[in-house]
Amino acid sequence: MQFELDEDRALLKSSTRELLEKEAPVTTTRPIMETSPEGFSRSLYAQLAELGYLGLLLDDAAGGSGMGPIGLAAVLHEMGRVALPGPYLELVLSIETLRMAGGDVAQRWLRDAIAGEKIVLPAARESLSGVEPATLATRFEGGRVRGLKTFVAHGAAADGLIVTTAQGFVLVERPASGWSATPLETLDHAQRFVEIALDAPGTLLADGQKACEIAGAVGRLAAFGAAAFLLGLEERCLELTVDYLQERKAFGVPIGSFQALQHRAADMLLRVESSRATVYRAAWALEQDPGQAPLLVAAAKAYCADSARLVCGETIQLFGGVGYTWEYDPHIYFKRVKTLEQLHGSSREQLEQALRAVGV
Amino acid sequence: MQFELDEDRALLKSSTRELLEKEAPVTTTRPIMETSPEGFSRSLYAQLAELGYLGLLLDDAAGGSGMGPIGLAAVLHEMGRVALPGPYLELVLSIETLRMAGGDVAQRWLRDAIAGEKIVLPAARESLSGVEPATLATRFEGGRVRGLKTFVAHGAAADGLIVTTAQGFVLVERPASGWSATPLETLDHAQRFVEIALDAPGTLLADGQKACEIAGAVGRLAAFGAAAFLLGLEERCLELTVDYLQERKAFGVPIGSFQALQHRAADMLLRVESSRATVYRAAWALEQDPGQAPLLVAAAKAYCADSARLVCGETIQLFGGVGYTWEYDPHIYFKRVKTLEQLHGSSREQLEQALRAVGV
Amino acid sequence: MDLRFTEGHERFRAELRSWLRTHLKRPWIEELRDPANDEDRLFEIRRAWQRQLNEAGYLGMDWPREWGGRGATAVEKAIFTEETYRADAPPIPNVLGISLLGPALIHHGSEEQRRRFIPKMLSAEEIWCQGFSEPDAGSDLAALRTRAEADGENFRLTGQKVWTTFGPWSDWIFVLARTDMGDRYGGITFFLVPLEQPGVEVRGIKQISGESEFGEVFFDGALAKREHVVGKLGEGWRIAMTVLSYERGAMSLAYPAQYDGFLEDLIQGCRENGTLSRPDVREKLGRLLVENEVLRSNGMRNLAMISSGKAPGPEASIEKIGWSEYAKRLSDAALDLLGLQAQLKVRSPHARREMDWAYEALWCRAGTIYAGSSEIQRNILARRVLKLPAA
Amino acid sequence: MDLRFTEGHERFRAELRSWLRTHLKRPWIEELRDPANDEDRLFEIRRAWQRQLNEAGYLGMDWPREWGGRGATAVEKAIFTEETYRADAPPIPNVLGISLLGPALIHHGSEEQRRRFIPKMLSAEEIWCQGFSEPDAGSDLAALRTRAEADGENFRLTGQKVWTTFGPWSDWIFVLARTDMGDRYGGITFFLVPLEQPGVEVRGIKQISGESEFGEVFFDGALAKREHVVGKLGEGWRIAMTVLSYERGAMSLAYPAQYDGFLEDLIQGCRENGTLSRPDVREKLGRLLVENEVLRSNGMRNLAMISSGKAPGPEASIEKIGWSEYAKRLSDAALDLLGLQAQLKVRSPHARREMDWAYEALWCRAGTIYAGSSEIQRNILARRVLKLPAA
Repeated sequence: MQFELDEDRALLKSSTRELLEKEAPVTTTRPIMETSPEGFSRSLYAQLAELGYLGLLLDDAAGGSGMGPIGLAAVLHEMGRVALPGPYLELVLSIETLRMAGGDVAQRWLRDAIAGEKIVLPAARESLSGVEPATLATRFEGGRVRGLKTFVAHGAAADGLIVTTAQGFVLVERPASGWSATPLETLDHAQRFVEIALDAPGTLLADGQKACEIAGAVGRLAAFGAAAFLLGLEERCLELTVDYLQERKAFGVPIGSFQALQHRAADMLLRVESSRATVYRAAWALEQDPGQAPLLVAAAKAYCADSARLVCGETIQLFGGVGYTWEYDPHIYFKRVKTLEQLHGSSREQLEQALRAVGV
Repeated sequence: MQFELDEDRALLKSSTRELLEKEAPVTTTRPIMETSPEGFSRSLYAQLAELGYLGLLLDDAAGGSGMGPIGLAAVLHEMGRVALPGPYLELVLSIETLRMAGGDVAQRWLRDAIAGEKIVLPAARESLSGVEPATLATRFEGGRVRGLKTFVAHGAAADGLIVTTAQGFVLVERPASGWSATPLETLDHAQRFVEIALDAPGTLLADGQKACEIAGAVGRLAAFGAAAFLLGLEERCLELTVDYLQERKAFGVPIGSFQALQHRAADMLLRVESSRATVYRAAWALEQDPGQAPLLVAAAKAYCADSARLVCGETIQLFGGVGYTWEYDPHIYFKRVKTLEQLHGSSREQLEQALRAVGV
Repeated sequence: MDLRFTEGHERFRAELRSWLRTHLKRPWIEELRDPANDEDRLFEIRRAWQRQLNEAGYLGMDWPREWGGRGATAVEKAIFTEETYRADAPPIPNVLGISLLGPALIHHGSEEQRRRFIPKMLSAEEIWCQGFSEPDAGSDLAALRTRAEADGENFRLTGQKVWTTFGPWSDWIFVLARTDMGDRYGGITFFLVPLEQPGVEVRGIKQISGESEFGEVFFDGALAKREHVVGKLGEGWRIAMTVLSYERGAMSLAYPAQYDGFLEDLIQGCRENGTLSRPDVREKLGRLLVENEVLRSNGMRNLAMISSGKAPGPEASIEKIGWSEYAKRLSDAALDLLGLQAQLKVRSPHARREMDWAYEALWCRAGTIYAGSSEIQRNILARRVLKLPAA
Repeated sequence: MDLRFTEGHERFRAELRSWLRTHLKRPWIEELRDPANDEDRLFEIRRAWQRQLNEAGYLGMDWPREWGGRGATAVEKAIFTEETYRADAPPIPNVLGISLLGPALIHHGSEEQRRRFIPKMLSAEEIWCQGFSEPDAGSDLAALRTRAEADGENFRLTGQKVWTTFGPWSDWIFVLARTDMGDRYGGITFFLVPLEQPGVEVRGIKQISGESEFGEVFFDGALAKREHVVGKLGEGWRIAMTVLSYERGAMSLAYPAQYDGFLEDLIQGCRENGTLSRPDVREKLGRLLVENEVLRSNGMRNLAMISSGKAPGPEASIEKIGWSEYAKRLSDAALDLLGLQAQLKVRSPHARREMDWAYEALWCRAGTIYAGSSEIQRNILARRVLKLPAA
């Protein structure tokens, strides 16, 4: 048995860290998160595309690097560490949907998406409240998609959307009209959600059984990716906390010498290390033990969401007064966690998935 | 506004403490809990009856002392502190049922019960699993009660039972036959539960609307009484813990000087003080503000159960190795808490009650 | 035991309610939602509201009559905050001036100081900020390092203060500064200092939710006049500690009342998204409801102790941990039960009308840190109440 | 990454399973339920079971062949405990002898000692108890005070040991005692001492659940022979610390496997009482299921580290806190979801057949205390892993 990453993916992880610490440390991305209209750096994403980060899951033939779920975990883990803004995970999900769907249109978009020439994003949600309607109101009829999709991440920047409709997955290329996006401002200033009202021509990518398969697989990939990103967020918060506990003094000594705070930090470590073991075990299952994947992916998303909320919340607390200032970084991590808790299957949904995965 | 007890009830509380510390400290009751067949001291209960403890809620005319719910809270609070074994609360509930029911039979039993001449206990439960059947299987027909009641506290010692049947409350005097009690051994060695199969003559005490009223009022009194007893259990556990933290040394210093343990003890204190405020506020409501009582009694039972589980569990933990020995006292408190959590309305049931009380 | 409010108290509450009905035009959340209200406009709304409260005699109610007092009891003060929280009235800008500086002037200040400062503080003509906290004296207030060096009969201040509420809008600051570096407690003096002068720089501190209600104040040789020393030199620590204790009980009913409103919106949201009948949702709502009643029970007990002249013991720390930790559990639960809608900022399309969960979910993280963090409160409970030995 | 078991491991598991199927007559819970089994009978059942395991070559699997070894890897040892837990086999009486004393003798003992003690320890002919812990050296093992004073070439022991598993049934005890009062670590020596002799008194300690698996051993001038010193004088601490580390990974798969069984009964119970479809129940079951997978993930990672020759860092403490704190949450939840039935003792009418929750709910409280309490584990994580400064 061997838990460490193999050489290729260890290299992928370390080079990703180098890249992101150079190109996208929080100091660099802060202004992008705060003020840029799109909320992410086009040039960085172009660079990511060029370096093959969008084709991680595809094999060489399909223009990918075949790094598989373990490679994807390593990359999202690193992106979480710098709280990378932008739709990386959403792009990967769209690309996976296109790959599974197949067909000429999908193929063309797939090429462009991997190359970073087109930004294609999923548009699935219809409910504000977290409780999706039993049947989707968005419909695909007579070649047109009509409906309202909400909380589309970075939707304003999309060249195309993969819209979940009652009839299946439909690809909509951004039309001149019949596509009106309204920004939704959330507590996380780093994200750019929009609500999109659609009345536009589209191409059916998959329906029926095929669509269900895609929904299942891509939904699982989304939960898994979110878990890996959450692992990065909480891991980095723990590091920030430990550094702060060592520097900051009170009553003449470093506050890290107070046992009550040491035990809090120990519990954070337990959460982070347990999240790590669970995320990578889930990655392993997706690659080598698919029967276990539904249970382990659900476990990873549910556990990492709870852990990251706890760890990043404790980070703010242990930073004290500066912990809730804009100037210090913890709030950036905390806000991302709060949103990721809800996206890609909330903990309650994942716990239900876990039970079903074992036939309960 | 005034939170302290008035003179009468302050006196009741202090004299109860004196009595119990003299007659029923844990050192004295240990052998009774562990080995006596009935699990409680008849002579102590006779003494309690003589001193009027069974008539607390009744007014002088009815042979009571009119101490009201606040007085009852004070008494059960003190009984919890010594983890008093035996059916005190159950006796009070039976007496209240008899009082509300009225009528000759009830009156006669009421007198005997208050005087300690007859032990009359409630027999309500029919389910082992905590989920009571929608309709009771125990029936009262042709003057006979037929059915199976379970987890009847100290039922083996009963001279009479107040049986909840599909037809209402029925009083069953222990007959020569048609009353077979099977002991149920639980994790709490101090308690004596029995399952009782009944096929015996009985007297209908109340049915229809009246029975519903009694069920509501007595159910509320039960939850309230349990909450007050739980307050006593957790309050005493906190005292034991603080004493131990001051005595016990590790690495050459009292373990109470370790900040991590200090913060744990502080959280225990917060729980105990909050339980106190909630129990007595509920008592006040039962006496003076009945409209608020359903909400506040549910709050008290739910909160005290959770708090006592936490506080008494922490007591075992902070005692370290000796905390899970038979020789030391914490387990006696912890076991009682585990059972009281389930009896008289579990936390889940109380939380539902609380919502209904505010019309949700 | 007697948890009833007296007829007098009930009358006070009734009057206050009807006054609020007639004078409070819009609840605060509506002001926050109005895009026309930038931070300055919002501040002026607060100022105007304080003026109205003052004219109606609701400020400094427990002060001597000549300073606007009306012989109010602790219970009436608690009812006042409870009802203003319940009505979602604008937070007044001089809240710390009135709760801390007012008593300091009344009990320790000179007649001149009272005449000069109290009326304009009550009318919000002059805004005061608090100058106790320092960057390196977070939990350890007595470690403050701001120096006040004698300059003729006056003093020159050098140092930095943080967490000065409304710093950016303030005219004056009341400051604890060292007149004696040697004496940890006895070397601290209580000064009143105008911010409009050379040697003073005020910066806003942007907080987690994006607003800048707080500020930092930097002193570099700023003038603090002898006549603006409150009490004697070296009495600052004692004065600060006493006035910090005067406010006990004032919030005892306010937070539970505020949380009643939060819970109402949460329950309404579950009704709207069709989950109110789900046992898992009901269990969570039930627990939050119960825990808020526990907070109210602690508050009533605390208030009863105070109003019957007993010094509250552990109650203050328990109350602080109670309301601040509860606020986190409440908004975590709301963001879970209401989905992403609860994360929409108040001015975003589709934001909930009655409740700004997005703000609350962030701001609640501060509650367990300021005014004595939960860790400090636990230290107090362990050491002072449980008498556990120091390390 | 490779979390697969090798073919060899899978073969080992398959053989073990079929061996258990044929040799394990009754699961342990059935023995516990049988009223004919008093504590002594139960102990003899354990002894007999150990003998069977030994004859089948399942004990000391990683020891040299001459001492019953079969060159087993850490993974095979983990699979062994996993499968025996899963099968609810009787706990063997010499578990600490085999896990601690065995390695001590093999690595530090003399050839005579090995020949004299190992065979009878494996066959359970001689039962060993552990003599490390002392009443006043709970978390601070090196504070042990039992003295070994020279008496000619031999030694006389004076002192008290606690938490000696199976003390009341043991023949021998392996003891850490002070041969040098001055040297905190270097003054400790590792002795083998027969309990059947004057100057030794063994008392049972009744535990929370009513059983007395533990004992106290009192030494009052008991004889410890020179030839029964393991290693050199003063090497006791080093030997103890090394053997305590050998067992790493042995339990990594066992607890999650055991909890699988517990969860199965809990889920079955909810099916029986008709609550399995309730969202509140499902959320709780789902969380427990997920948390057990997290334990298994930690265990597999830990095992993988060990078997690939890496020294596990934080893993050991995280694993210990993990399984022991989880056990509390699990039985608290079970007693809540299954009602009072789950509180019935195993021999009571209507007790559940598959699972003794009443015992587990009490015994789980010990798990976070023995073998390094959760507090000690957090100290280790904070100091050794996070490198936070000492107070």
